[in-house]
Amino acid sequence: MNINNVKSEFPILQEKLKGKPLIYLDSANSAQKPKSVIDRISKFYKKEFSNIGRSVHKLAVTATNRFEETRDLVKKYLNAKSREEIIFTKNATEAINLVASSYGEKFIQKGDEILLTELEHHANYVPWHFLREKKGAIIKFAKCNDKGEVDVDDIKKLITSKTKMISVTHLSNVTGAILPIKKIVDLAKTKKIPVLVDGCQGAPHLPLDVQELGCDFYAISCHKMYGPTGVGILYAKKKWTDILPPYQGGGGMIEEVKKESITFPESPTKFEAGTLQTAEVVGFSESIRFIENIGIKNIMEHEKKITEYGIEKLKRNNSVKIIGEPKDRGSIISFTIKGIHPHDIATILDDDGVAIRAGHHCCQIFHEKIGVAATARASIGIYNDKDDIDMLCKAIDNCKKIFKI
Amino acid sequence: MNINNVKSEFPILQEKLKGKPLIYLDSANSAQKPKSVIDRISKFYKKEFSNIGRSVHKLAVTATNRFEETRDLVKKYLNAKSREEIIFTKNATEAINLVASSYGEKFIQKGDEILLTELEHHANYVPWHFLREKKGAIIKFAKCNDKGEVDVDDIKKLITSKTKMISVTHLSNVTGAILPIKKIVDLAKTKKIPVLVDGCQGAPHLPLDVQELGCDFYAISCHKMYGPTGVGILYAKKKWTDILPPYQGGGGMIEEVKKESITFPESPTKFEAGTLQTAEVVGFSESIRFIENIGIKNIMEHEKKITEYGIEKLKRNNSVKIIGEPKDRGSIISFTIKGIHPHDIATILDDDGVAIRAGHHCCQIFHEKIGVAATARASIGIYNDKDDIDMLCKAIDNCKKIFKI
Amino acid sequence: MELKELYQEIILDHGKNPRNKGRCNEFNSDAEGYNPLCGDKVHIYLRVGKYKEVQDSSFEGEGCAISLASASILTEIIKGKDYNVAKKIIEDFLNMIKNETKITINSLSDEQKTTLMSLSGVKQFPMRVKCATMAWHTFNTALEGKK
Amino acid sequence: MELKELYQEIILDHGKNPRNKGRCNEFNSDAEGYNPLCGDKVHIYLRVGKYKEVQDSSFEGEGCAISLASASILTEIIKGKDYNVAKKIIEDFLNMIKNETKITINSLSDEQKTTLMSLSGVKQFPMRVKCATMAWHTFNTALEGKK
Ligand SMILES: Cc1ncc(COP(=O)(O)O)c(C=O)c1O
Ligand SMILES: Cc1ncc(COP(=O)(O)O)c(C=O)c1O
Repeated sequence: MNINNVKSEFPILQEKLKGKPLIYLDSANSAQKPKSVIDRISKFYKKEFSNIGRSVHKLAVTATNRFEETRDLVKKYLNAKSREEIIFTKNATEAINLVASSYGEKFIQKGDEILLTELEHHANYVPWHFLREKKGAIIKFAKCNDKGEVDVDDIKKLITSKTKMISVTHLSNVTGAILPIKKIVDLAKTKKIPVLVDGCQGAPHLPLDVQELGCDFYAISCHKMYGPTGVGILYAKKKWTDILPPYQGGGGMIEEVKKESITFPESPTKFEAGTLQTAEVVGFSESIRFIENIGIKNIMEHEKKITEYGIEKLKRNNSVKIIGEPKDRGSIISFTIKGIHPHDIATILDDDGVAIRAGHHCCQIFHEKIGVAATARASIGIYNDKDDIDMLCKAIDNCKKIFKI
Repeated sequence: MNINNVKSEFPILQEKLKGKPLIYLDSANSAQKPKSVIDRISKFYKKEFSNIGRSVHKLAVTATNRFEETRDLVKKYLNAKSREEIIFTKNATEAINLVASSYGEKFIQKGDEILLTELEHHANYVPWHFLREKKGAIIKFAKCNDKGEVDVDDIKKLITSKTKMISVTHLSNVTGAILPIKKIVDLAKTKKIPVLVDGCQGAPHLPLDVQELGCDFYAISCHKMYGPTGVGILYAKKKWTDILPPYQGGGGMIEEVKKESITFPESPTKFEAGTLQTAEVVGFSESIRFIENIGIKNIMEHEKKITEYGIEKLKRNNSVKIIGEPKDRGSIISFTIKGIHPHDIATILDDDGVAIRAGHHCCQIFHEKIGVAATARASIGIYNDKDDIDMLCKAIDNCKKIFKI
Repeated sequence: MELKELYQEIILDHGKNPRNKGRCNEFNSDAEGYNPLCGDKVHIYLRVGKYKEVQDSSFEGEGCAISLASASILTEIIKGKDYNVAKKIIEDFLNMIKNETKITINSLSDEQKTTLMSLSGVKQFPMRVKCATMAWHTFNTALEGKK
Repeated sequence: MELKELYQEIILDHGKNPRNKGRCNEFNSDAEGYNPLCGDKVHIYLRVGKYKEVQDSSFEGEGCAISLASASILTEIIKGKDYNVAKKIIEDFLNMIKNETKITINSLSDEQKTTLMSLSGVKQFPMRVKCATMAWHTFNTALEGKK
């Protein structure tokens, strides 16, 4: 598939909103879905649906196979060592909560330190905050510099003999900075500290090889990878899945249940309680195929081109201030306009059919640091092109006109 | 809509498997989906999709409205007092885990007692087992009698001043027994003990009025209500949502996030972390409409008729033994055949296109009690008719022929 | 067209040059409002007299044009009003935003009514309603503190 | 047709009248297998001699016709075999079920091969594969215990 005519694969991008074509620049929030994904879900319900893993009838066999095939696809896509390392969750948030809860319960004591960064999404802070409350753990935030990056040295400075977890984002959903994960992991390894990577923004936009990254955990939101809502993925090294206790309890994740005691099977079963997101997981297999068809390298190159075009064009506008200038960056452009609040920008842009996000983007720590409660954010996905950026800039001019700036 | 031609609304029931029509008798495991639900999901992705609650653009507004309208529909369907009492989870299992974790953390001390029944699904035992492990709570099981029922007196006997939670199924997924929830709640109220009802099998088949039932919590699996996978519902009385701590942490469920502290908003926001199952929840609105169009009373009557027909016909077969004979029963028929293991039954039935379930149905406590590791189970849904039962009986005869019984 | 209804001259003016910003002298009641969705904050200050008349009112806060204009217009209009009148104006305003009813209260001049009405454009923008109403809810809380 | 391949005469016979049920005399190694999906259990007992020959083997357990027949056939065929031969038979059998390869080992009679092959019908029924293989994996564990 050629990335230049990929837009046509997305039904919603053919829609008009109040007579205007949709310019969707909110993919970091949630990406739109290609036809193949949507149709796969329908087909699954129409021809193949049944609960998986439990019944022996043909439908159950088919559904189970489709589901587990997706696990294999994901394993291959991430280059995980084994399928036991791929756990399906409901979103990335749940994936991080799972680790914070299971790892925390077993390994975190009063006074132990968890190392985050000032760039983290609330999903990678609140679950650790719970451990702070329950266990008396300490949370430290590695500094984010003026460019909106986190330097590995600023992480190094904060490591002590009490550090029990380093949990960092792969790609900031505000500044777009790509963090030096490999360096962080190498550093952590010398101190035997596990590393969790919040891969929400990394997975849809960067080539992934968890063995090369070397991290212990990697959390993914499928809906940001052009997949269905309701599914996330936790990659966890087998070393951890073997020893971490289960997270939620229920059907499917047990071995033997007696009145006095319960035993549990191995991963991933141990971590997948109750009826899973069958149709969503099956649908997600088409997202991976879609990405692989285009090629993640091509996606990166394309998005980089559009992002650079956007930054350059926005910079030419004197009223626009771009938030963060990381050297190594993904396809996210946060900005403010002098004299216009981001919510007003978003509303006016929307009237021109341009969908962006305004707010703190679930990163209040960062926004407090830069002293701005809210920013506007245009995030670029597989389907965006230079025309979309031109429309964005035009709509920004319209903002300025309305606000007489 | 007339219940007698409802089958045509379910695309999968028009399918043939290996040339044979599908006789689906596994709805207690997961129900099939009507066209309206499947199409709603597609339409949502094709025309209306966006992440909800976070962005201010039109798509986000529409999606948020569709999502919250479903909450209103559910509130009305359950006759909850307020929408704050309706929390979306990923399945019923998560709903019960949420309560066990949040309530347990705050209110369960060492030596406190949790009262279950011998009929409970693992989903309503394992989460409490975790509390036993973590907090030193004690779990007691109210006896299930020879008919496969639980008598309110057997619950009464086990209540002590240490009882801190009574958690019971509404309708057993093995014996089909409908538990006397109102009586249990009345009893519990006199002792100020909260009651959680596992409504997985109740919600799809019984008229529901949580205010009349009076229970504190009610857990639902939407996929058993002819809805999408990936969604469950926790009904929780406002009295509890006000005081229970949040369960999972992440974006969307915070009020203010600082480096030292975090505050949380009210329910349901407090309990809904991360990107939700947007498309699935929106799709579920059509399930409720579907059920309401037919009318739950009509559904009950119809299912009762088919179930009685099935029981009678199976009883006429000397080799078949029906498990449980509760007076007040739902549309579930578990059985064994002398000399044929349930897995062999299920495989042979499947060859005739008849999909049933065989195993312990996530109820090992009950199966241990009756001294049988596995049973076969036919469960009847909205779309089943007498022909389906006739096919079941014919297929059972075929089993006997193959096993020369 | 709708956009123009939202960003009317009067709103833009109040948004850019909000009246009554800061803490009013000798305030004796205050309350804070917060919108977790966008991080906007408002802090309302009141000086309520012994007959429960609102002698002075002001606000501090950051936010979008709508929320600033709303706080500005609110503090401007209610200043000097009696407790009961103030309550009624707030109720009327919130009803107008929610149920599309009209402002009926007599104690406002036509000009004041027009000013209030200018905020009603927000009804077409559901995600922005809270921007317009937060200051009013917060004001109400501050007022209740003096009941 | 496929169903008939699964429930062959020989399987039904072993399923109804499983050989070597119970604990064999003076067993000196044993292992338990469990299938959480259906609750089926098998317990394998071995008496291994000083030259590591399997002098006797038996099983206890509940389960479907396939799993009983499989345990019955397994204990019947391996009884009296050397350690290495036993290992090879188990490996061959598991390969046959997984990869559809043929049983090649020489130390089995044609009749024994046919008997083993009768279990291969399970390949068409993925959810039942574990029924046929559990006893074999468990036997293997018991055998390893005597390595
Ligand atoms: C009685 C009962 N409780 C709980 C569950 C668990 O529901 P879910 O797997 O959708 O979480 C089920 C269904 O499997 C059930 O039948
Ligand atoms: C960096 C980052 N982490 C975590 C999340 C949370 O993902 P989800 O809401 O899908 O759980 C997001 C997206 O909102 C994100 O951008």
